Amino acid sequence: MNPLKISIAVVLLFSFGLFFIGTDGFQAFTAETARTNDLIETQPEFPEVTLEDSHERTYSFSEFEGKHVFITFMYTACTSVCPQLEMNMYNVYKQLPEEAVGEDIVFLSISFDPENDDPETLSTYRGYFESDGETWRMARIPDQKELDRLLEEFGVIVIPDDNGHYTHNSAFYLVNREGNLTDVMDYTKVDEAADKVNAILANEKGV
Amino acid sequence: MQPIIGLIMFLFLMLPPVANLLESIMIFHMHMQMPLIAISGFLMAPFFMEKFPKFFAKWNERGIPGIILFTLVMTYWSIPRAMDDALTMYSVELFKFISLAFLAGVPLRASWMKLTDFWKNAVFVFFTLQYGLMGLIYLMSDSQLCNNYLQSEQITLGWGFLTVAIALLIYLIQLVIIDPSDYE
Amino acid sequence: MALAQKIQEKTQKALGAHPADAKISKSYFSISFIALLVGGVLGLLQGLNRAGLLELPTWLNYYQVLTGHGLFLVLVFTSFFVVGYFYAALSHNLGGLQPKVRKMVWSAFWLKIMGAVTAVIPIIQGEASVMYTFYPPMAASPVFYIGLVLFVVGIWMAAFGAFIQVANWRKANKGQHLPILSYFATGVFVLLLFSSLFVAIEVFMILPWSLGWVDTINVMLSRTLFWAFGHTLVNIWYLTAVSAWYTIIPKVLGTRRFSDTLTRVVVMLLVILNIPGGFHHQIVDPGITESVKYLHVFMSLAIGFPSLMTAFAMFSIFERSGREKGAKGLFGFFKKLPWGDVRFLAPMIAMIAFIPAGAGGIVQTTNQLNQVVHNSLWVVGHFHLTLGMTVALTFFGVSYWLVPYVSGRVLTKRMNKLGVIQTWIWTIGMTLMSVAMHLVGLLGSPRRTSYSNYFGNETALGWDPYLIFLAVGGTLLIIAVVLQVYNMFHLMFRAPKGDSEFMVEPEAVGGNKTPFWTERWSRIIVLMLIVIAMGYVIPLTDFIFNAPPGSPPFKTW
Amino acid sequence: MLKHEKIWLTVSSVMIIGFMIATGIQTFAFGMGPPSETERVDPQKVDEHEVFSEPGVYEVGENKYEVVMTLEIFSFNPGDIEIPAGSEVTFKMTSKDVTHGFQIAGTNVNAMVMPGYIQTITQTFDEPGEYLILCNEYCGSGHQLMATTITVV
Repeated sequence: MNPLKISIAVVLLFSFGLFFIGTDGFQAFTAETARTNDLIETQPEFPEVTLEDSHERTYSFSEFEGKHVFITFMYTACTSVCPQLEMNMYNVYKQLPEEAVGEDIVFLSISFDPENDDPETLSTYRGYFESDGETWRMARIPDQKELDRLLEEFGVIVIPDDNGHYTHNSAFYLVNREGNLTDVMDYTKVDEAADKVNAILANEKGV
Repeated sequence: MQPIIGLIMFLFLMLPPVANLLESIMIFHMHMQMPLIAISGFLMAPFFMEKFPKFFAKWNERGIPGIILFTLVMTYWSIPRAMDDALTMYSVELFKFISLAFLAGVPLRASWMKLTDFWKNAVFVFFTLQYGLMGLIYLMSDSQLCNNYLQSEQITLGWGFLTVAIALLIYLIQLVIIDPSDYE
Repeated sequence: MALAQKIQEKTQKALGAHPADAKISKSYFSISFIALLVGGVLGLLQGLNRAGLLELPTWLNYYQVLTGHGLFLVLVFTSFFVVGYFYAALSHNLGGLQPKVRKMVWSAFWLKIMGAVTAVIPIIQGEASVMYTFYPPMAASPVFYIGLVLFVVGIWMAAFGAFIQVANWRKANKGQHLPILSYFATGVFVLLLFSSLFVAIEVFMILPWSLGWVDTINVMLSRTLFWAFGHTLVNIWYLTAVSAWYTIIPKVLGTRRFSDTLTRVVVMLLVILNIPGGFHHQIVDPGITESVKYLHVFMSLAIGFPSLMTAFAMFSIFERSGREKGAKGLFGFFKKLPWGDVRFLAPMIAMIAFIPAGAGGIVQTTNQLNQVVHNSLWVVGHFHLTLGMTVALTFFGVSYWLVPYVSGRVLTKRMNKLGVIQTWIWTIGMTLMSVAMHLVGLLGSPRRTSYSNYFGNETALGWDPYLIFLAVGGTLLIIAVVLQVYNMFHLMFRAPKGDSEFMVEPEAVGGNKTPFWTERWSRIIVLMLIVIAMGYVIPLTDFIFNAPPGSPPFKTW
Repeated sequence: MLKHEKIWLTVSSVMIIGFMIATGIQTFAFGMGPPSETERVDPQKVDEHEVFSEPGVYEVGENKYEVVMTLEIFSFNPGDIEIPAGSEVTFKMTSKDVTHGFQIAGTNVNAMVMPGYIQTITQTFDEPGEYLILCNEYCGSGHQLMATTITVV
């Protein structure tokens, strides 16, 4: 073997390693995919936080024990992604069987802007999406520490800018009856998400 | 002189406020900071080439291993994931600085003069295609590719890639239609 | 120097300029100096009005005059001069213009005249008081924009003519470096071509809108496109002046040029870095984030590098020339300079003026300082120092030998003396005016405003004493303009016949062979395109893809 | 390259970099960046806008005021503003027609106000007195009359 061949081999091997490690074995070319894959694998538990919803009720997450929870993260001043996210959530909501909603599954929109999104604001915002406040609740987490922990656990990245807006990633999160995160779904694919949830619900009925 | 300027530039780019500013906007991060780090390495290269002439002569025959390393490292850093990781993980950020300077900038300098015209043009063709392709990916993608940057910034970056690709394409076209031997 | 070239130069010296080419330059200079006269008179009217000394009639209001002043001086005077000057250089350097190129530059001439006339008609009618910057949504008569299109197409013709001439010369003289002044010419025409592309796109956006075919226009986009052109244009005149400093001054001083490589690098840098520099006109605009603006400060300041290199080169030439003449001490060379020679005096004052002018430019490219002076009379003072002194005086200095050269006449002692007087009057007038403008600008007096004391406001009344200097300076300037125009036409048609020398020093010091990469223009252009992309991709994509609803046309005058 | 030339180039570079650093520190550390609001608005529907439908001076905090202002040929609305000394005033502006300028003579308040964009600029007025507000971007035949005042009492 001459040095040229060896050095080319080393360079190629190094680069292969770099790309392999950097993309989790050519699985994840965006951080979002990597994060989702990771979350689905580790299934973190929803941490103990206190929610305050649009009806000014406060409760911890155990309120939903025994039910699936379909979650999105948003803030009401958002003009770009969030309205779309919530609209898509509404479309998923509509596609589920009426009897299951509220019984087997609850929808929850969590605001990561507790300072501005007080119950009154959330209540107004709720109206835009025909959320009933019961089977689809909108809530904030008043305690910033608790909120940060939840965002950290669920891999939600929220970066405030100077104008009261945030850069953030968006997805549908599904927490199972035991309070573990089981799936992170692409929020732009409404039908796919609805089918998935329906399948889970149907599956459980079958058992 | 050049290696000192390179080193100063490298350290300057590492200063937290400078790094933060350049990383605050997606296109600055990819098309300003990263090339600047590579350029700092390019400037530092003579220091290593003089210090270890044998190493470069033996292991970088005809410049080919070096240019492959340069190309692949640069390509790696155009993946959206890599950029996100650099922002969230300190180790990746450090690796970004080291790899772009010493595994892209240095090998580029150590290789370029040794390359034949064929290889030089191949590098231009490769980057034209890569930039064009990355531009289209960033422009066409419906979803947010980087968690740390907005989708609108992604479009800007896409146009950045495309315009550089177009400039490179113009360069390639003139290589084809203008024969330098007519003038030189 | 190759033998063939030596012979060529000998014959050229004997024959003077090629008559057909001389006619081209003479025609361009004639238009240029007529524009100077008209623009100068309009400038005087403004100065008098602004000082509150003259009330303009309603059929010729201040803003009409101002639009005309800008158009005649910034577009017509300068662009005609530049083409005339560089075509004389191309003809002299490259063995006469080719017949095809001659045809092109003549069509450029008529296109530009047609364009200028077409644009001036609506201004006179009061249908286009939109200023040199013609910001939408202010909408002038479509005729105005058509005039601008013709003018730009004319510029393109002249640029392509120059490229063809240069390319053919290089084919015929393989391996040789382009003579330095032709090298400058190439740089200038490359910049003219690429920067005017931006304004062409802008005008093609405006035209259907001003005709009513399209309802609204993207305000920020057109403004950004304008400044990509508007500022580069100014720097093109500056680069032209620089070309004279590098090549002509050593000849007048009887010494050799500064390092050839460095001169060419300066041209390359000015070409590559120039276009994004225009962005600093938008520092206090909305819609652009602070970080983008900050990075643009660097893009603007980068032009400072070649300028500072030029400053060094010039002092180096003065010093060497002084030493050769036996000057002693650190500044002894200063006395040995030929202050009585207008061909030296005018460009020398121009260079000195560029020291404060350049410093003022740095002030304006810096975010916070810009905020203090933006759109105040300071800015007007600044560009009268750069254009009115640095550029115009260099042009005048050049014309004192170039006009006799192309006319086959000589600069007599008497004309030289008249030229010296003219230069000093101009210098005093412009200094008074621009210093006053800088000062009153700092106090807050705005630009582009006819006389107003803002309903007797105390602050505004405090500006009046300064504004008087505008009238005084303007009056001196018009005297200088008349003198200059007289001198030029005298040198063109009346001066005694004889052979004048083409005042460009071909030889540079150093003797090192200039590397050939300086001749690879395609590479320079690609680099320039990448730098333009660096500067403009961010704001342009933002203004296009995040545009607010557009604006309908307004006629507010 | 000559030795003097190297020195000169180094000095030039240091000077330009120095300018950059000074500007950077002022912009990012002291928050003295130029007015750069990025919000958009429909220039033909300014009157229906949630904020700009009611121009005026609003007290938003202790010694803090917000002036919601529309600019149109050839006036500022609201005009003749009065505020107490020592207050921090944020001007929130947009244009209803062409491009205007907003300058308060004797202060560093200087901003472009363009149709389609909201512009904000903040200034603290410590010295009592009457300040001249004027339009410094050519906007038409009455441009020289486009002015008003802000009185600090």
